[in-house]
Amino acid sequence: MPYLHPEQDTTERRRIDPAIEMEGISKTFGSVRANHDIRFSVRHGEIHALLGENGSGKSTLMNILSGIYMPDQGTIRLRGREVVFRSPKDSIALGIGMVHQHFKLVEPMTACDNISMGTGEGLLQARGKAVSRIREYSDRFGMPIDPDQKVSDMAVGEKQSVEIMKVLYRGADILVLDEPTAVLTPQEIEHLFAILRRMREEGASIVFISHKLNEVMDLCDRVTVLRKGETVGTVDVRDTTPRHLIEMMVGRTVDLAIERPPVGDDGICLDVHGLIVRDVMGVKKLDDVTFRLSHGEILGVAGLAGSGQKELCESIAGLLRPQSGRILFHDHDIIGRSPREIIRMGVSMSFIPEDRLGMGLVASMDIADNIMLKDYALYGGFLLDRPSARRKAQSIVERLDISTPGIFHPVRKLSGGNIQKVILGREIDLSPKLLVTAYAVRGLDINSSYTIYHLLNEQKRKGVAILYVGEDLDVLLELCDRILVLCGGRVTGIVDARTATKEDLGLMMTGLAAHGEATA
Amino acid sequence: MIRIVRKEDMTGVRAALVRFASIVAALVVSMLIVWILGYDPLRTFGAILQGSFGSKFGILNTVVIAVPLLLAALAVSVAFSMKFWNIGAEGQIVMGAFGAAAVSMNLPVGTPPVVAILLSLLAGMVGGAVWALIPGLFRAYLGTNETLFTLMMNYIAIQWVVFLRNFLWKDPAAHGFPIIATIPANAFLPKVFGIHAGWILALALAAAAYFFLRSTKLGYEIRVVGESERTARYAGMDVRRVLVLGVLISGAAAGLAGAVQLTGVTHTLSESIGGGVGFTAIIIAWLSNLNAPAIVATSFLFAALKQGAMSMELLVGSPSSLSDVVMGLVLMAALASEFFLRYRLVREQGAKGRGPLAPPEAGTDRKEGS
Amino acid sequence: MSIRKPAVLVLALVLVLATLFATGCTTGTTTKVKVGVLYISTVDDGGWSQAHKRGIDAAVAEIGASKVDLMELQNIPDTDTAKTNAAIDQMVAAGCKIIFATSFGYMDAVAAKATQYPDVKFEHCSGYKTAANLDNYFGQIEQPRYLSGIVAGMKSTTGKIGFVAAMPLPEVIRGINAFTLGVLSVNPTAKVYVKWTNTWYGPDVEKEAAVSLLNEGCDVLAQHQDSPAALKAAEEAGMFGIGYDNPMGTQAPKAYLTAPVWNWGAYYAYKIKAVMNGTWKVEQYWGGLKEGIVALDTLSSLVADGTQAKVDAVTTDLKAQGNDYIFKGPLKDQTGTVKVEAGKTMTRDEQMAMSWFVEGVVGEIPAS
Amino acid sequence: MDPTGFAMMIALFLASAIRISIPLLIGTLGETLTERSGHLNLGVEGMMLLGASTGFFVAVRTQNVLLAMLAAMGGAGAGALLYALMTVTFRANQVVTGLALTIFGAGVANTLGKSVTNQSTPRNIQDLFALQPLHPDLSGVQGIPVVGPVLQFIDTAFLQHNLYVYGALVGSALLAFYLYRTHSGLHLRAVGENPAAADASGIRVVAMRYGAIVGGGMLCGLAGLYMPLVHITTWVENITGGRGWIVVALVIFVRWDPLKAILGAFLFGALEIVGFRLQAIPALSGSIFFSQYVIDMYPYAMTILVLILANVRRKKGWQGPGALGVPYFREER
Repeated sequence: MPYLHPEQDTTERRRIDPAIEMEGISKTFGSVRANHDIRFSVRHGEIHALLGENGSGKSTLMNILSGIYMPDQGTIRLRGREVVFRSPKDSIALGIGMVHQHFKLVEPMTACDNISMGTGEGLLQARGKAVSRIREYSDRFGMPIDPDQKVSDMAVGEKQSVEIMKVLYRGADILVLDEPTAVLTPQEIEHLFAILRRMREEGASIVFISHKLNEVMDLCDRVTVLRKGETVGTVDVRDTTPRHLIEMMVGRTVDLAIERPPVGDDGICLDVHGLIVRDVMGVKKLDDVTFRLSHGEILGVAGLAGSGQKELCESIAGLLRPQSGRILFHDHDIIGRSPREIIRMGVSMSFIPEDRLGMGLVASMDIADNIMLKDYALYGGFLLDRPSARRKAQSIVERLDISTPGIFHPVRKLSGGNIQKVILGREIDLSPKLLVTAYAVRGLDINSSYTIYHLLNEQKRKGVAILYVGEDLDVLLELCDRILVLCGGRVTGIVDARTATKEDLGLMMTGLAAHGEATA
Repeated sequence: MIRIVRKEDMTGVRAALVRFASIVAALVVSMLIVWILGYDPLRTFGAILQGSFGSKFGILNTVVIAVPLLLAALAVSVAFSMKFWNIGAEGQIVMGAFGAAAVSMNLPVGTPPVVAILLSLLAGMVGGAVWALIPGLFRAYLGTNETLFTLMMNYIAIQWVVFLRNFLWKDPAAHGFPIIATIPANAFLPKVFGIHAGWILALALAAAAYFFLRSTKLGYEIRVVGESERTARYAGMDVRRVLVLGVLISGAAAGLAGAVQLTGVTHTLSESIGGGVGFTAIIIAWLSNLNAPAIVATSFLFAALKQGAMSMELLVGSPSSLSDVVMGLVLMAALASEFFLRYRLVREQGAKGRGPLAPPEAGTDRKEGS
Repeated sequence: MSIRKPAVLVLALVLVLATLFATGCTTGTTTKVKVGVLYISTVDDGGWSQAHKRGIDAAVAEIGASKVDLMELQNIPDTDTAKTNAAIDQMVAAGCKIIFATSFGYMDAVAAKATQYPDVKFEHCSGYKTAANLDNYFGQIEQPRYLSGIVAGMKSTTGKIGFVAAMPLPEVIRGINAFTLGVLSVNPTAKVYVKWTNTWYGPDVEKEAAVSLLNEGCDVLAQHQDSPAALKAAEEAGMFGIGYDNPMGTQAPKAYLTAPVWNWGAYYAYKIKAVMNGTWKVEQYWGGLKEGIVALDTLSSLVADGTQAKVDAVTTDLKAQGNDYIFKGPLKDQTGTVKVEAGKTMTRDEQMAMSWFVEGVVGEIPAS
Repeated sequence: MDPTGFAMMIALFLASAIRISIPLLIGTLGETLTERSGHLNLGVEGMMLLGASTGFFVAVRTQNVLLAMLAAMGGAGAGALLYALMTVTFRANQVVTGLALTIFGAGVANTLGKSVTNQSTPRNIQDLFALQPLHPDLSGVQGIPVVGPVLQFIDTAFLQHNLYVYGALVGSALLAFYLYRTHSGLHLRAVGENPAAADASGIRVVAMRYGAIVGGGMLCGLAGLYMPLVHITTWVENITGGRGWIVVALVIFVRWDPLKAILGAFLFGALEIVGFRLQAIPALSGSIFFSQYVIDMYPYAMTILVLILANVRRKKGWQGPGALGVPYFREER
């Protein structure tokens, strides 16, 4: 059953129901509401962008569509028929193909094996047949794939081609691509778009998840924007502008009235110059990052998820070794020093990764044990100083108003906001000279957020230099003194937070505007 | 359709009840099997109880069996705390006994017992530690799979002692019988309350392990590494150093189990000195959630079962393999109970109020085009 | 929670009551004499332990099942001192007055426990240590082994006879020598090839040793092993074999010639009675064909013609002369050196410490 | 010893090594199948014993070899099913469950075995496995120089075997064929390498794992059955004698490949028995390095070497299935 026969009347199909209709979809993980009453619909033969900031619920929604998660509530209609997916198998059987952001490929196997996996009838693998079909699609869509090459030997772009081929091979006519361009070079992106347009011509429906507005504007027909797990709206690309989309994504500017003490004048704390970081695959994660941070200053870092924030934080904390560049802390290059040396020098990092507990906290331990995660090694002897950790824990719990049955409560069982308070409380308690904090208010309610802002300002007044990696542009604009914008590992601008606007930031974050234009 | 959902951890009484219920269920099933096999279940289980708790002898023997189990389970729990899957305790016990034997048999005649015992125990710890260190180093520096590595090391250790027994250390006084000579009496562990002093060591080690993991920096680091190596590095810990030290401690404790067994019970080295303790210890440590006080209790219960098995055979005449059946079922039930502590089964909710899975026509529809 | 609380409580209650009840039932007292027996393998192993079990059962039958309470523990490896100790402790705790330890390797453990429990009589099979309450006992199995050598020697056509041997102990060496002398008495040019398995009981290993002997050209196999594996290997190869411990004819009917067998019953009955009467003493019993503790199994139909007559004749001599008939000079070792001069016989101590092979044996005794 | 005689000794040794390698080979096939699905089942010894006892029990009772084999597969398969239930569904730790299965399996097997001790394999089954279907009549070529002895050598070493031996060899080929040439085999390998990817491709991960574990257990049962039914021809306690653990090593040693398993099992089998042959060579029998006790360490040492080399060389295929021992639950975050 070859996919999308040219002779099939695609216009006929477009007239009938939409390809996908998702209505009232809700999904909760523990206490996290990932999707709430989401409505999403895709027509036949269109490329539909799904836009939203990190954590807005895009991936969850698509995982529901591909059968990996089951929704708590809501209905899915496919080509007008209501369906329930119990596993990816069901979804695949109904013609949905998903290209995951993190490739779901079996590395030690060949392209052909990966592509034909899960398909085919009969007992035996008909390799010859599979190879010829792969060749056929390769030619048709201009995707050169060597069926006998092992995936582990492939470059990123090739792997993605294999993922797309997997979907085509299954005869899917609904294709979901989760941030497909994040890992590609500009040439590869152009190539990908050509393939997608070709597929649209043949009548496929494509859901294209991306942060990059220029790509969305360039490629897509319609856009649905999600924010904080809810649908903001769906618009036609022809009727909209990047600025409008950014507004939908980030929401209207809100006056938060966060206080902003003046910048201190105790000199430069951190001087980062020409920082380049590559991942194991050799892809540049940070590209020539240069900035300075003074004492008593809060430098915000804005950027879409995965723009290099994590690598920047980890480089400063000594967890990652940059390929080149300098990180001067008080005129000492800290590159090559161990994390512990850097901690001793007075650099504190509170990094809250997406899964919150992956790094920075020990989930199964209680608050007291987590409080001493960093400073336990700073005093002598081979025993832990439990009493002082307990005292600290108690005072942090009281000062930050952490709601917990007690300091011996495992942090795993705390709510997200309280978990963040524990981390930040610990980092501040170390009396750092430089505080690197990432996503410090993610998931926090308003009151808790203000507690955090207040704490940060308190540190700022003490002369602590603060690198504040954030998501909420309103907060960045009101809390920080300057904002550094990262896009794809490059600094696309460092702006004065007092004068910049959300739209400026949004454009820089999506790579649509460089610093000069944005402030113009 | 039934779905598995994680739930909040059960604690306290409820958790204990689930665990207890599962053990009871296993015992009931075991009784049933015993009955099917033609033995009187009440008498059989009565014999187990009587043998393990019914007399002073029984209790003493239970303790003697519990000592190596406890030591080895503590050893394993330290390694498991840092997610180092040391299933080589059996080999480390054997090498510990080997170290203790090597030292005690070569001490000058007339060495004071205190010195001889201490040196022997120390040598045992070194023997076990070295045996654990080999896979530990490979794991820390090369990332070699320690589960399989430590498993293989068991059999090399056992074969090594077989070799010693038949060749290098064969006792010339044994008329050709392949046996290693008894260690000198000055290295015998003294008896305290009718049981060799190993029980004091074991309890002390349990307290030490509890204290070590909770209150020392290294113990803390071990727990952090076990939770997440990333977090450990973030906190400035040297993960390799922690791994290597942790493995050394684990191996040393297992080696001590071997040394205690040699100087306290067998007084002669043979390859069966481990007697499967290293494997049982893994199960004990796991079922006790790596918690030292729980390990003390679980070890004692296992020992009682083992001890009871012998009296079951003696008094009822049922085969000793029957106790393995009971033991295996209890283990399986205990493992399964962990699941019910962490998850619950729910009827599918997602499908509420909606139609069934799209009928097959939906799929064939699409295929009609081909 | 999947299991309801009341159900749990009921189950728990049932269990506790049941076990209490059961415990109450089993703690009755008895006036029987309690006899402990330690076996190295299972009592149905077809070999050594089964022979002892046969003996014990015969003894119980003789004394009367109402007067003896058997406490048996099987599968106690004689290299596992911890388990051996625990087993003895257990038996003593259960009230055993006499304990038979039926393997050589138990010796040190039994000796230590004899000191610990002076009120219990210990009987150790095949060892040499004694104490006030520790006796050892054995039988002159070399006599039927000599006879089986005659059977083998007359049967072999290749002149190569294999011997699967457990361990290089005097007990085994003595048996191999006796067997070889028996072979040579009827077939002076034959050779006896020895393979060590270093285990008393290990069917797979025994079989491998047997197969390698068969591959080397042996057409009759004998064994000092406790399983019929070598016999079965001989049968598979279309050759012949001599068993040990028990009559093994049913195990390999196409290969079985005969076997030196143990009949411990009389001795066990005697010793148990001695404990009951208070007349138990250390005797270091070592009986032979005459006493009936050892015997040669009935010859099968596969033996060479004339074998029965020859065996019968020698049996008479053996009953009359005992081991002196076998180990009488001149005896040469493998190098041809005379070890026992003509006209002399070996003393019991010399026999007990025998550590050299007679001429005609091919194989080495590993150096200690 | 003359050259021909020596060659014959070698041939006979090879033949013996092949025979003793059969339970190792079949067990390795079973555990390979299991581990290919990503589950490390350390209960091989227990499953082999279960298969041996149930199979032999049925053989003695029914004199029917097919029923015996089915029973062996059923007995061991039931043990494997228990393991699968515990680890796949109940998410219990694989290592711990495997060890528990070893205890449980040995207990059940030895208890059941009580009822058939001292029984021999029924005569008809013994006769069946005495058949050497490939053994040619060489009487015509015996006199020819060179060719005669060479054919004789090949015949003695490789052609005088029974059905079980050839069955195991065919089984290896079939398993290799299954793994590398069928859809299902591809899916299984994918499940073992990357269950998330397999799941996303529409492969039923849980079903595949259950199938592979139970199928692997059934093969282990057949491996165990060889010992009482064919090799020793009677039941004795713990008849597999630790071969289950050698199997665990062997799977690593042959790098999860059913065809390499043939050579690996043969090598380990040869090591198991070479000591007896060396006793016949006085020059070697004195050296400790050729004593069976030292030789018995080699399989484990060689396996460790493979484990280390896998890391040094960083070759994917050397490290086993990517998800080996790693549990997979779709919705766990």
